[in-house]
Amino acid sequence: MNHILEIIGLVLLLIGGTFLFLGGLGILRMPDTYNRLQTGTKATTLGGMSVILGVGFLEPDWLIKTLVLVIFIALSNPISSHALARANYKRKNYPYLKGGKEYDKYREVYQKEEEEETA
Amino acid sequence: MKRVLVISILAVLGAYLAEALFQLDFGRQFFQNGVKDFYLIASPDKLKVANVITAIVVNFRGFDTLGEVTVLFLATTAMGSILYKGRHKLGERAVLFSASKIVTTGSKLLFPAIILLGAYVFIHGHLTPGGGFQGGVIIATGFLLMLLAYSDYSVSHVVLSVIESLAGITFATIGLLGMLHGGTFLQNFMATGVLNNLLSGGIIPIIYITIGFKVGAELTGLIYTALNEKD
Amino acid sequence: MVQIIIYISLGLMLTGIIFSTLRFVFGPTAADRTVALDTLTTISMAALVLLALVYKRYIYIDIALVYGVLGFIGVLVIARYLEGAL
Amino acid sequence: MEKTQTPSRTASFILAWLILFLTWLMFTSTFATQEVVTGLITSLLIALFTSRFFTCCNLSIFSPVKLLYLIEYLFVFLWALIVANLDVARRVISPKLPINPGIVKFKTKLTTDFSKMVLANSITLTPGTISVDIIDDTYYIHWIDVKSLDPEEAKKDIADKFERILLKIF
Amino acid sequence: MIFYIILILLLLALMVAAAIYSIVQKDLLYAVIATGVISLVLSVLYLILQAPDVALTEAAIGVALTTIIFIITIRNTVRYEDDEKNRQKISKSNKK
Repeated sequence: MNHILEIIGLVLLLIGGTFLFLGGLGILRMPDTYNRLQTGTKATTLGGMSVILGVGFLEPDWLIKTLVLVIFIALSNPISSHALARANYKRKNYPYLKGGKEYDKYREVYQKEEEEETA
Repeated sequence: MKRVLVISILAVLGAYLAEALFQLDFGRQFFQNGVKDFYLIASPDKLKVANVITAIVVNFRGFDTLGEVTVLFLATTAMGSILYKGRHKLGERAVLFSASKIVTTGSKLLFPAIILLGAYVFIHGHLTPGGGFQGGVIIATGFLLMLLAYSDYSVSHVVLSVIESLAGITFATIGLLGMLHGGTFLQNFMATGVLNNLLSGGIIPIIYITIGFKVGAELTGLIYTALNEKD
Repeated sequence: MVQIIIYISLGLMLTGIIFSTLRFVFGPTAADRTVALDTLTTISMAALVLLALVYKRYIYIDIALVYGVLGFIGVLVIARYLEGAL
Repeated sequence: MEKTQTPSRTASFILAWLILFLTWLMFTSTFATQEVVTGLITSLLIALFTSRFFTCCNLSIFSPVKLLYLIEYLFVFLWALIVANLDVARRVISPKLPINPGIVKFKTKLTTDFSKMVLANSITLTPGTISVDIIDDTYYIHWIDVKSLDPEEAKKDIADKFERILLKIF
Repeated sequence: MIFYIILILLLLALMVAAAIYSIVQKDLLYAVIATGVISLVLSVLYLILQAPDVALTEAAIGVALTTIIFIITIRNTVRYEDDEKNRQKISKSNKK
């Protein structure tokens, strides 16, 4: 039984390390802030979760505490990335669009606000 | 040319100073059998504290900790008195607008958990790393989260100063009780319990709880005052 | 076996840290740099837990816990400043 | 609109105490008497002044049907997270960067703040999407590979599988 | 063992690089983010060197508290260190 837990833990460690690496590579390669947030958030969330759970499986006494960490990551990581994305749009850093302007539906909200301000 | 002159003069002075400092021995003869052995043996054996650093900070060197807390208190008071000009009315806040629904709802959920984490850190100060100061900082950061998320969240200065004063008075009283009991400030006068239990270490957990409350209240007040100050 | 896999995992994390530092240096806007800080926070949190395993100390996990919670607030502070709310 | 009513003060206080005490047990992860008693007292004190924030759900969240849905949600979410990461890996490694980003919008049927937050967080962690803003009940989603600009179809692709379960829980 | 020495050296190099960046940088907001990176890496280094108390203190103070204090300072003063607009602003306020 212990042996199986150990193997699961080691596999989780490897998967987690790979995804953390991919997160770093992703924010280096992507063309604009939103896409960097996409890769960064997802990859580091799953990577961090699986490394921490892997440590929990390797030392079964620690499992409960590692679960707390996993829950905290799953709650706080998307909130901070959402706050960053919204802040970035509010600073008028518009996303990189391949297909043209009609692909950005969020712009109309700000256009409305600007019209209200000028009027 | 001027710079070269200055640098060379500084280098000569520095060399003299360094030589003089190396010749001092800083009372090295007293440190032959320093106090480290005493601390390492006494804290688990006599005081039943698992975290030696805690025992040093709060018990053996507790008077210094009182000084540190006083320095923090003075700094907070000075900053508050400089920044607070008595002109902030309701509705004139420095955090201009609330964050989006996601951030506000998320901080509602996370804020109690962060306060609990701070309480956990300072209650377990004698068993795990951390202690009163760190726990207090975590609690203050929890309040910072609410202040960031809501533009109309406010903390009461009166309540904060009451908590702070009560915590400070408790700290000093426990120290004086130790003086009555054993002759030195913060001498342990309670049962020490069993090593690695929560209720162990005599007065150390109580002192850490008071430090936690005091630091938390002070830093919360500092952040609140600084956030609401605006030119 | 366990040692080797821990080494590989730590090495991958270190590469991730270096990549995000590069993004931190090159990133054209402040938001890009904050994204790098966010990524760094999560990676180092995982690294702290893994180091707790290396040293076999249960209490080291507390540090990762504090770190993860407060790092989130640190990112939020900068995001709120960028948004214009502070 | 029965679902939007806020729970009574007692209900939210009991919920706060219970959740905080469970968190304390997970922090200490022992059942020693001293720890449990200290945890009860500490979580009571904290619940006294934070219970007004626990407006997420009534006590009926503990009914077995809802718990079953919660577990189903957990599995759907985990599967989506894994798919999302494989997707990210494919995009990052492939040298041509196959992306076609854009921001789409759709309306949700959810009513409470808490369920909207959960849905937004789930969207952020699932394949190729990140929630940029939420105004009343309109979500604005940054999509790394836009398949459709139509709100209905976008919703079908992004949010339907979560919303179906969330509507039953909250 | 050699692995951990290499790890420590790399992290130290990273920390020193971030520190130099935060000093040289003219945009003070970037400097503040760099301070965040420094305290992050420093905390990991303290843990590798087995000083958990110091690591916890560094994590608690360096990550959020110093950031908010620096950000408040930037908000109340100027964001760019050496800027023409700032000079005008400063000289105006001096004339007052």
